[in-house]
Amino acid sequence: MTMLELNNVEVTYSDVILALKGVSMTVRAGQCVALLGGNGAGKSTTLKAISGTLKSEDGTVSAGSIVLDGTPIQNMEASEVVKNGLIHVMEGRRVLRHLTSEQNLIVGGHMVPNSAELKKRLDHVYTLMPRLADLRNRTSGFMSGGEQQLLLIGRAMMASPKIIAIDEPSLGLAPMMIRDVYEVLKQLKSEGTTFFLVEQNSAAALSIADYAYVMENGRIVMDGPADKLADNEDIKEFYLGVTASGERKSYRDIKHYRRRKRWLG
Amino acid sequence: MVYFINDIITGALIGLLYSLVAMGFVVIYRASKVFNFAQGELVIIGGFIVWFTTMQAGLSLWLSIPLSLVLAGLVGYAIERIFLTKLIGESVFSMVMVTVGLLILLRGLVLLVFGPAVRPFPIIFPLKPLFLGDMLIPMNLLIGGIITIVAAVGLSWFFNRTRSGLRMTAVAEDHVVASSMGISVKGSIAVAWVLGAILSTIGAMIFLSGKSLTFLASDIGFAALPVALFAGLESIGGLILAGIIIGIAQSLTTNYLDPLIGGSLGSVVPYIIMLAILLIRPTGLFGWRTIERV
Amino acid sequence: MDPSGVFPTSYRSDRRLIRTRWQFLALVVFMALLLLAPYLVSSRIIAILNMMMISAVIAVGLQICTGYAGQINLGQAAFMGVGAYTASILASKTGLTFLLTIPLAGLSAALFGFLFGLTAARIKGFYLALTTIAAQFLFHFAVLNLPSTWLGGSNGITVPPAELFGQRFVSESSQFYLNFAVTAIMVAGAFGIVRSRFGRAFVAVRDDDVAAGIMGINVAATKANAFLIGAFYAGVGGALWAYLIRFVGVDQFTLFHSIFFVAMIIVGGMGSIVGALIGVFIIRIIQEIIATVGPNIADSVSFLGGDIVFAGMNVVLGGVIALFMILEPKGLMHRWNILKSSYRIWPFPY
Amino acid sequence: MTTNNGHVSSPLAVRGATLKFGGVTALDDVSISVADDELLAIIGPNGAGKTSLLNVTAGFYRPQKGRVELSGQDVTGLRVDQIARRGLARTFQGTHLFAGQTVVENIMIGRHMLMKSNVVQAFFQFGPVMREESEHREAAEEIIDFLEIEAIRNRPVGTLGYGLRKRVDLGRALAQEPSILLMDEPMAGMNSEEKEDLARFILDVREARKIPVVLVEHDMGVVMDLADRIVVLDFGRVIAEGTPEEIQKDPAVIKAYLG
Amino acid sequence: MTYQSNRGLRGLLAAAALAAAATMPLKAQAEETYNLALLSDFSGPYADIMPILAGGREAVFTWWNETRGKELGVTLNYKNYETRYDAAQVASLWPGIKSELDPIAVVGLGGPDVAALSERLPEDKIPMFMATAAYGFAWQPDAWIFNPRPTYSHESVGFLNWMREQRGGDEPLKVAILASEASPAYVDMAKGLELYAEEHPEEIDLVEVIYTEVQPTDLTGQMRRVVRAGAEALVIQTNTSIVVAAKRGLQANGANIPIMMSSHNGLPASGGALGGLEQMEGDFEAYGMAIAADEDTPARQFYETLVADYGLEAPWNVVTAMGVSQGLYTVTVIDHAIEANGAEGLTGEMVREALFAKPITTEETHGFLPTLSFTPEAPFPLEGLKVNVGTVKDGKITIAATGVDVPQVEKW
Repeated sequence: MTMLELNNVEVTYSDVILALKGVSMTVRAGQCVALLGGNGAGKSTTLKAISGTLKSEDGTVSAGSIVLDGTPIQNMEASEVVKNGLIHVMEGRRVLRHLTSEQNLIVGGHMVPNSAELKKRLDHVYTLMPRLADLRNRTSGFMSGGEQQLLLIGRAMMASPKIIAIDEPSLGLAPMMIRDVYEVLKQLKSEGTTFFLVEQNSAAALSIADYAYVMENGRIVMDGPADKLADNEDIKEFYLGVTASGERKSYRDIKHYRRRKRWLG
Repeated sequence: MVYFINDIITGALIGLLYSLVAMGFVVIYRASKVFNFAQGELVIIGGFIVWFTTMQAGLSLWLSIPLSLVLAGLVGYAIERIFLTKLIGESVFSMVMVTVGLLILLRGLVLLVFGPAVRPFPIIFPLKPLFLGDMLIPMNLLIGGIITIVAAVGLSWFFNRTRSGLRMTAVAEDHVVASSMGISVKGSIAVAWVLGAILSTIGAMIFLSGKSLTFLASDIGFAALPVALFAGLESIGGLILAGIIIGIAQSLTTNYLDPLIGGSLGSVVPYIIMLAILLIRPTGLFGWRTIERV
Repeated sequence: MDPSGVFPTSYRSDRRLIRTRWQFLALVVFMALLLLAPYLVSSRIIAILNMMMISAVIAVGLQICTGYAGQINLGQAAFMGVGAYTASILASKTGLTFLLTIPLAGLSAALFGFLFGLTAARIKGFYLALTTIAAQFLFHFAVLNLPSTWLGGSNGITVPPAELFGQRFVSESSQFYLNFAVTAIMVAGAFGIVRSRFGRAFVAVRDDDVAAGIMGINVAATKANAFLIGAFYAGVGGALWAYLIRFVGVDQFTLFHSIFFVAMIIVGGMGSIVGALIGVFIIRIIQEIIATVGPNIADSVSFLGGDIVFAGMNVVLGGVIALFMILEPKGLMHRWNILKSSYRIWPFPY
Repeated sequence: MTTNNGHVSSPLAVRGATLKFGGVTALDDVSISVADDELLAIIGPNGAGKTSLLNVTAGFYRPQKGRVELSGQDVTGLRVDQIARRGLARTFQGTHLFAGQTVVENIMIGRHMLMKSNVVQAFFQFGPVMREESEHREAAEEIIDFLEIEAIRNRPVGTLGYGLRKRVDLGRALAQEPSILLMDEPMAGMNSEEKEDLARFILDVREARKIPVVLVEHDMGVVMDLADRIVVLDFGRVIAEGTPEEIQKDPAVIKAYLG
Repeated sequence: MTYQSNRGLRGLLAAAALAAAATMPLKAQAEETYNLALLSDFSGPYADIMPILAGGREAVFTWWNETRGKELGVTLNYKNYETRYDAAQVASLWPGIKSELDPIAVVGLGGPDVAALSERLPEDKIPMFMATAAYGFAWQPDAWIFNPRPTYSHESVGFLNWMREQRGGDEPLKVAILASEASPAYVDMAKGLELYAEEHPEEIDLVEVIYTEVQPTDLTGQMRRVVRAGAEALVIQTNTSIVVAAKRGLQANGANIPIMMSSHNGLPASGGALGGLEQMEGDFEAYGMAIAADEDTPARQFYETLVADYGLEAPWNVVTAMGVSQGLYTVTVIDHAIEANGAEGLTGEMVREALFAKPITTEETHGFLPTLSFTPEAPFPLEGLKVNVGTVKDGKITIAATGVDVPQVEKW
């Protein structure tokens, strides 16, 4: 069953700058789909186009369609998109800084019909991430980066969405913390949550993803099952930082003006 | 001595009236991060609605007061729909600036619809003051003070404890984050303006009961401003304390210092206190501290 | 973005404001037309231009403080008042020439502005914006309550006309040249400031004061400086006002005037000197239209009642400002820049 | 260089810094010192106090105890900009660039504190100002050349991709002509290609400008390859210090961080 | 548009157009035409009274053109200019007024007109005639701006002396003032009275000077101080809102100290704002101009003439009286100037000289104003000053006294 589908999506900023140039992709229910690519490739723009938060940057979906579980959602208000079951965890760890950790979670569950259900979901978050339970009364602005990232995932869980679109969950996290975060994501995936994962840390992303797309310059340039991509030479070199022989080379040995992108021809 | 205490009590009650008007600022700020410069204009619009339903339409108070509050809410809603909805997603700065335009526009509208004449305002609270021995306490201010305290307690419970309140708080923290969580920024701001307009109308009733109404009454907005800043723009409960302190200071200045200097120090004293407190605590007594992550 | 074919060949030319021959020609024609205006148009238009130029000086100052340095300032009329009072007192009591009173008026306003700017070291955001309202009230209180021999109290101060080499600036056209000269210097100076290290520091503080600090920019001092410069402009404008009206009273500098200055830079666009000038032009033109057309409409449709016509005019004025915010929150300059860049990259939208 | 208390002064030294806020001890008696022309990496789990240490060093926070010295000069308690003027530059986690300004303008802001002209000169735009602008513009262009960002010189930074923004951030810090450079997670959010580029630039900076660098970074590959020395923080305390080889083998580090 | 059908509207428009067409050539036929610039505030703080005031003065000009003007062969043209009560607007309008209209006199309205033009009129040699009382700060010799009434302080002093006489006894009258710093004009009113009381302690004992806001929150406490000080009169020359607040404050204290008001915030206005004139029973208004009481006075008769024959629509009240007075003394001065200089070649300077040359008698102004003898020493007559006192008796405005002498007041 198709959960999310993008057909030939174009995004324009300020009516002038074309940022996405015909992007198509599919996310099936229960899958984790990763979107990889360099910085400025258009990954975040894609995510914002899906979640409806483009508007705040003067951007619009100028062509194509985005369908979420049968509902077209292109250019829909962000809050409506959430009501249709997609929640967007933004990059930059934007917690509600002046609220406590638990208040953040409660706001996340603001659409929950009754308090018993709210309690249930809170418990679910706390069993999955016991650390948040310990910190429930801490002002979230004073928590560490890793804790904030967990809080954001917990906050998304509170809405029990059909699909979580998550942007750079590993950004600025220590290796152990990245592992913790991905453990939580894996756990959620095994519970049946669909993920749309935008990630710079390709190794981590490919470890959980079923399928992946690679983006360059506002276009999809490559896609395939995650394990296949992980074996691709170019992916290895540009995203995983290993040479064809599978060994990592030292940053001290890097030379300039050496590379060119083969797939762009 | 009795008179001195009386001056303190009256001052505190006037301060609570400022708190109530300031609550309009804070509610709108608290739920949308927009500082509404046209708050004083909301007070006179509320006042004119009350005047219209009572003096013009001739309804009894029991009918006209709830009706006025409903109408005021509608006006607040309409303002939000016409002027602010389209700006959601723009910077908060733009939204604040639109309230500057609104200030001029609403003044014009009030003149257009109701004319510039001075109108008698209905007597909503008994004119006869409460006598406590030698002390006398104006009824409108007394009842107003009670309403203010009840409203403050209720609203701070609402914002800090209820889910709807937290939802609005989330909007004030960050519009984009809030909408990414499925919170309707539009809805939250609409509720804020409805609440703000209703509070302003209650403020107008207390302020103007038995007095007269012109667009000069919008000055109360700027009189209440120091109270809002003194308390901190996010704090509803803090308004009570801030209002009482500023009200007493103003009353004592007006009654004991002004006659000595032959001027009106009382009218600037709130601003001086506000400046002093802000230099010590830059976000007011109870405002959110800025949490900066570098 | 430059039009194609224009390539700067040195850093100095890259800094230039005027980059093409057409721009240069347009500016020359514009300035020449302005200079000849007293011979070309009626004295009523000259009077309007006088008022516009004075407002322009003040609005440009506000633009530097608010648009560039990001410090919302609702006390600009008070700063203007300080300048007007300084010039009036110096001119009427010491007989100093306007060549000195105008800069001194600027300096005294700058000092007053700087005092409020200093609070920026601690107070930030809306809190700071709203404390500038206090400037307005304190100014009003001080003028009325200080001994009337100092600031004239409720009496106001009468100002002798500006005079140079026996030539008294009393006619509209002579005042026009005085205002024109001062305004030209002030606007040119504003371009200088915003393109200098100070302008960059203002923008840095506005956009990100954390990063500005690490760049070695003293954030608090920069904010205070922004107020200082903004108030200096207001003070100079106030001095011009004093020489134009030749009578200053405290009720000429109210919060409402401050709000209108803010409205001017909103309409024109934040963070652009030209935007401030456009804003002044639009708001003043609307006010003049109200004053000119209003009585005629009121006369010809007297059954409507004059008050309704005029109340309607206020609605128009407020409505224009609100509409600008809604339709073009970044101001007219922004719309113009978008137009320009889309024209230059047409037909390819990227 | 020696200080008055006798020991050799380093470009940057933090001595016994302790920082607490809201009941949390972010730094607990932390001391580090950087040698001339050294690349010191600081690693540790999130919340270990790495960023706090940078903030104490740069003057954003004032430590409750301890001192910060730049080339032997005590700068504890000075304002951020005062410390910057004493030669400390810093790049940010995420970017704190001026998004609406072009690349050139951003780098020119970095030159601000090196420029001398006053407001009056700026107002009248006469002689010295113009000359100064041109001189500093030339210095800025050199940095642009060095970082290979000529093509985007006049683009607003907000329209640039993350990798380029990081490069502009570095350029802006270099424009300050610092005597020590702090970098807060420069590699975060980069793909390996961009990481390689930036690593190259960091090495070039050290080679060409001989500036000591303090690097806070999570990417172990980058840290192990570039650092001369590594300090490991956990719970606000230094738990290990040494060469990359030593650190990689340290059991305490493996337990707390590498896992 | 509830009171007129659409058709009626169109009819009116047509009628207006016809009327305009009809009057044009008529004006052109007159032998000599002079222009008057009328400054108005239809959109500022005085928008509420402006239509009535404007109606009053315009009716007088129409009346004059059709009576005296015809005899003298002179027509007075007038044009309203909107100042928004803003000095900047006046300043930008003035050069246009001068060049387009070349007026022989300006009919002014308020403070901004004075501020913007006080230094220009002497240069341009055009006098300005105001409607209101004067201010202490305008009390300069060699004026070009004139008031038919002395300062507000003169008016209150005159009233207070009358009140002291009414009361009898030798003790000074205990008086309180309610002023406001919202406008420098309000401060000026208080300062004049303060100085007089200081210099005449045997007449006036100023027990309280209270400053408040233009729309006070509550004056109960302040009024108690006034009551405790034993004040016998309360002077409020500021605005209606303050009168209402003070009245409520007095009522709360169970006191009934008579309030003295001026023309712009007088009995009808304040009574209206309180919700009924009967609440103002025993309060006073006092000013140097006819009281618009429901009594048969010469002024009232003239008003009726204007209503009947010259298209005046305004009701009989103090604002109309102000407009009519202003119109009347303006045309009388011009009349005098024509008498002295002939109908041709009249200038603003001649008009001003005519003002000093000959008193304007109370007959000439149909009893609206006392006989006015202007001198170059002040912008208002210093000799023979009189005030009229109105009061509310049995819920109706009645004249309590006419022609009350104003004592000598020193400049402050």
